[in-house]
Amino acid sequence: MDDIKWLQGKGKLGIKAFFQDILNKGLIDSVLMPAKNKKGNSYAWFLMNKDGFLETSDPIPPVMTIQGANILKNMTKKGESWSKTAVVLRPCELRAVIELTKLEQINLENIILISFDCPGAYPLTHYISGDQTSFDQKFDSSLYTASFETERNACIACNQFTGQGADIQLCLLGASDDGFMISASSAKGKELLQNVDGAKADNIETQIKKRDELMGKLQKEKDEKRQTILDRFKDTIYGPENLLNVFSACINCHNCRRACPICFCSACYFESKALNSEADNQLNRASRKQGLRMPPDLLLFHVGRMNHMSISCVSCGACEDACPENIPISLMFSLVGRDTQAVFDYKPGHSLEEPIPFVVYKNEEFKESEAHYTKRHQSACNCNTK
Amino acid sequence: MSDENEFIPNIVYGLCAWCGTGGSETAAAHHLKYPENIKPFRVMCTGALDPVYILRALFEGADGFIVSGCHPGDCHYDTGNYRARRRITALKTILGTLGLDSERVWLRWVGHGEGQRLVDTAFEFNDHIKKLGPNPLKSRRDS
Amino acid sequence: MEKIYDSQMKSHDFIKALFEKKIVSGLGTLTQLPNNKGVSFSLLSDAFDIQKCMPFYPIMPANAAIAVSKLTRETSPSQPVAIMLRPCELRALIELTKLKQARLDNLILISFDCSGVFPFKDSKYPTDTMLDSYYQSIKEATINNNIRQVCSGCDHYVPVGADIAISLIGRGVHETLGFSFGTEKGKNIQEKMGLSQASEIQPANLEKLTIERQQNKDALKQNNKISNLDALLDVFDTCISCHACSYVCPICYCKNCYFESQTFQYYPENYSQRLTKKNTLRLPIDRIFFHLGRLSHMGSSCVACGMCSDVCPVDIPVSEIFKAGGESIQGVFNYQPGQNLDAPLPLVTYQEKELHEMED
Amino acid sequence: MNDIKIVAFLCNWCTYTAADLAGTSRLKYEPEVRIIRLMCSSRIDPVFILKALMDGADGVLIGGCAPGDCHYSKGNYYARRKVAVAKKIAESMGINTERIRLSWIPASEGPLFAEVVNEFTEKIKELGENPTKKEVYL
Repeated sequence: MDDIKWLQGKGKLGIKAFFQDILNKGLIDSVLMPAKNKKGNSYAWFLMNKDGFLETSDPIPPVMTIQGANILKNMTKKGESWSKTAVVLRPCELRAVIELTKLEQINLENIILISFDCPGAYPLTHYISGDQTSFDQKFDSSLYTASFETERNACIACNQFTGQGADIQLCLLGASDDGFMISASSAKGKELLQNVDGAKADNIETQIKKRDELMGKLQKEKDEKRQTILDRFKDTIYGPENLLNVFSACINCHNCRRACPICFCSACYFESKALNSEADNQLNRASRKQGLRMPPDLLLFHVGRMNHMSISCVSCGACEDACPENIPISLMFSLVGRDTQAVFDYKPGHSLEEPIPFVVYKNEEFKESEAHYTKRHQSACNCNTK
Repeated sequence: MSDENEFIPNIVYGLCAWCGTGGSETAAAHHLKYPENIKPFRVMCTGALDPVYILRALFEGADGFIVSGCHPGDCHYDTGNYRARRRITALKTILGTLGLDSERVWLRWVGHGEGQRLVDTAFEFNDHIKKLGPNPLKSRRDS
Repeated sequence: MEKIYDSQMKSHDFIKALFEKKIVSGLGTLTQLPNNKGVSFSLLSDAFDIQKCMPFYPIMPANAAIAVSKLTRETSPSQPVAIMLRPCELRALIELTKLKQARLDNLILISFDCSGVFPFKDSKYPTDTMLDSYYQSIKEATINNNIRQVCSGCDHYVPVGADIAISLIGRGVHETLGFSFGTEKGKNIQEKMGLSQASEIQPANLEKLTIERQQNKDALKQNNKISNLDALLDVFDTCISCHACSYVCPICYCKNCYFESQTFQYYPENYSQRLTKKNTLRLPIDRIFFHLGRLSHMGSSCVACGMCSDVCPVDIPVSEIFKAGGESIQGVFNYQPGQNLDAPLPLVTYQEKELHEMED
Repeated sequence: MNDIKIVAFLCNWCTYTAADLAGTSRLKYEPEVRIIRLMCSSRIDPVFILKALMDGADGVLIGGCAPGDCHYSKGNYYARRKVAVAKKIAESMGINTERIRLSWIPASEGPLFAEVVNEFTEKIKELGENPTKKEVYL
């Protein structure tokens, strides 16, 4: 098989060596991946060419600072990348990239998407305020075993943890410290992989089998876990009372939308003049409701945003990381997303070919959303009175 | 006649400019009446009716919201009503998931000539909302 | 120094009187949310349960000036509306009015001397012990341990320019309130409330508190001093460019922020040129520049309300830095934000003979 | 040290014309300066200055008409205030304020323009390269 190779190397060093190798060989011009920041207490995104490859770079960081799709969007929104760039993304970031490509915010020309089996990530605030060395150790030691434990809601409830859909996948699950598999699934990826010297390990068949087995088991476990978590969460937010209780801590800072990769509008409806109104209008609202929370339209923002983007929500959890109030907003959107996506049988970030549900239609569908007209209404005949 | 404490719902009726509004014109020409607590408004096409408008109405005082536009295949802009159907499907799903009463939103196609159907729809929805009772969200000061 | 009158009213009586004597038809203040845990700034009508008003609660969920700007940006209310706000919120409101983002007609501004607020990230729902010790420190005119850093170093904690100022420090929030009526509007209300003949009370001695706060302020300034590029990079090292600081900032009112505009969305060739020059390029590009640029846009009006630090998801001391930066800009023009509605904003005015040290 | 770059924001009516005059008079001045023409020096925004410095410019020169001579009568007074803001921010954010210079150069003063540019270039050369140019953690 040409599209699967065995790369030798120890842990993250081995993965880094792979990137250095393809840079040095000129297979790519630059690579976009996270590296430690200056103080070393967090991570940041870096675009590096072969002379600028950072020692501290880390393709699989234990924390997601900025959603990678947002970075790639900045880079390619106005046109295709000038240099051949490999981008290393978590699976959720990859899904967001695919959604944004469909939404015409990212140009994938000249971009090679690389993803990996993701163990999860720490919540951003925990990581920054905690002891990074021990966090890093704990994280790195669980790269191959999927035994990583985190408190990050989006990662706990994640069931799409492989880099499926990327041009190149680093198959870490079930690998060992002396090497890992790397597979290509697209023409771009295969072309690149051809020129990589990977040992054709004799045991590759067994490795694939080992990974598949592990994956199958894990997938089932995680699917179930996601269902239980979301169902349990649904019980805590169901109905107006509970819902408003969850959002009582919200300060209307809209940071969830800023961190969200899918919310790409530069002028958001919920921040626009459309929601301004005259003072007396707001006073009327206040007297109708015996009080009006200011700034108003808090629930409208959240539920409205669900309408605009939950269909493409990739459950990356960037919203929750950015929330100063730690509202479980990522679970909320995952829950709503699960249902809306199921209705349209749509898997966000799964494939570039699958159209976004709101841009296609069929003549006969969703009859259940229509209220069926059966008979003339009795009052409609003698309607001279009210 | 009516009881003082009777609940008179506040209903918004979104009509597309071509069929929905046409239907209400036909109803008027036939001297048909619909309940006066139903407030119609016109959009150019049901496809232009972002579900956020519906949410805004529901959070700020409406007890129910109906949308009427051209029958499938009749849209003046070809596909606007299909889009509306998908959007409202998503909206109803979201409301259902959050426990916010998706039954307060109705979608029913009404053709230009179907004045009677429009009036029937209005009455039917009015009764339906009366049964459901007042929308709890409209009086929440923290929404 | 305005005279302080003893009103014989506690805070809820006062709010009730405002409505009952038809002085106002609406009130904006902090209120308890229906879940009885959180508070929010709310606009109230007379039908509201006044027991739920908590004007002096030590949490600032949003700078009230933003709420007032939202309320009055299009038109001013046709009936009088009272707004109870903290001194920093009042200053922000006055700045916003000068920036034509709020109208003060028909608004009655009620403020009070402020003992600071808790950082809401850690103490969103403060415990009773915390609250008790906070109220105690108001009574004793001391600085509470739990309040935000930027609050403990705030020396503008006595309101200036409010129609009605309530004096709390040294008296306590559960006692009867002392009012001073600074403006024409305020004096009218004094009459309507029947307080023209009320007895005067001695103002509390705030000298010691002010000195303590100034010391804190100097210490804060010293601790957050940025002396060179390395220090600058260190401070903003964890910044994730979420721009939350600008969204909650009362002074940053622009709907479409310049730093989020097309100007700073670069063409791919720009990235490739930068990469050729530097070999390593941290993204997003304008992360630190955003903070410098934002400071240049709003620094002259920065009221140091501390919201930016409160919302920062990676705990950068934004407001401590901006407070110092803002004050240095304000110092050049001898401008005090939010103190005087008639003083023009520094960048829309000039003097012919000034700032010669800037020329070469 | 050949790599120095100075960004100059010059007002159309005075300093830009002076630069023109310096050219037509065949005066030589240091070639490190890159000129951006503004209709009036008050068009300068502190943001421009800071952006240039953060993106690796070694110095920023702002040139306009002398006080009282502004084509728009008072633009340069505003410019002075804006430059003051930029300098103060640079100061509080740990950027060397000497990299920012505001000079009034009237239209007829070609030699003065050359002199200012030479002097400023000299100064910047003394200060050395702007550290932001090579800083990867920016």
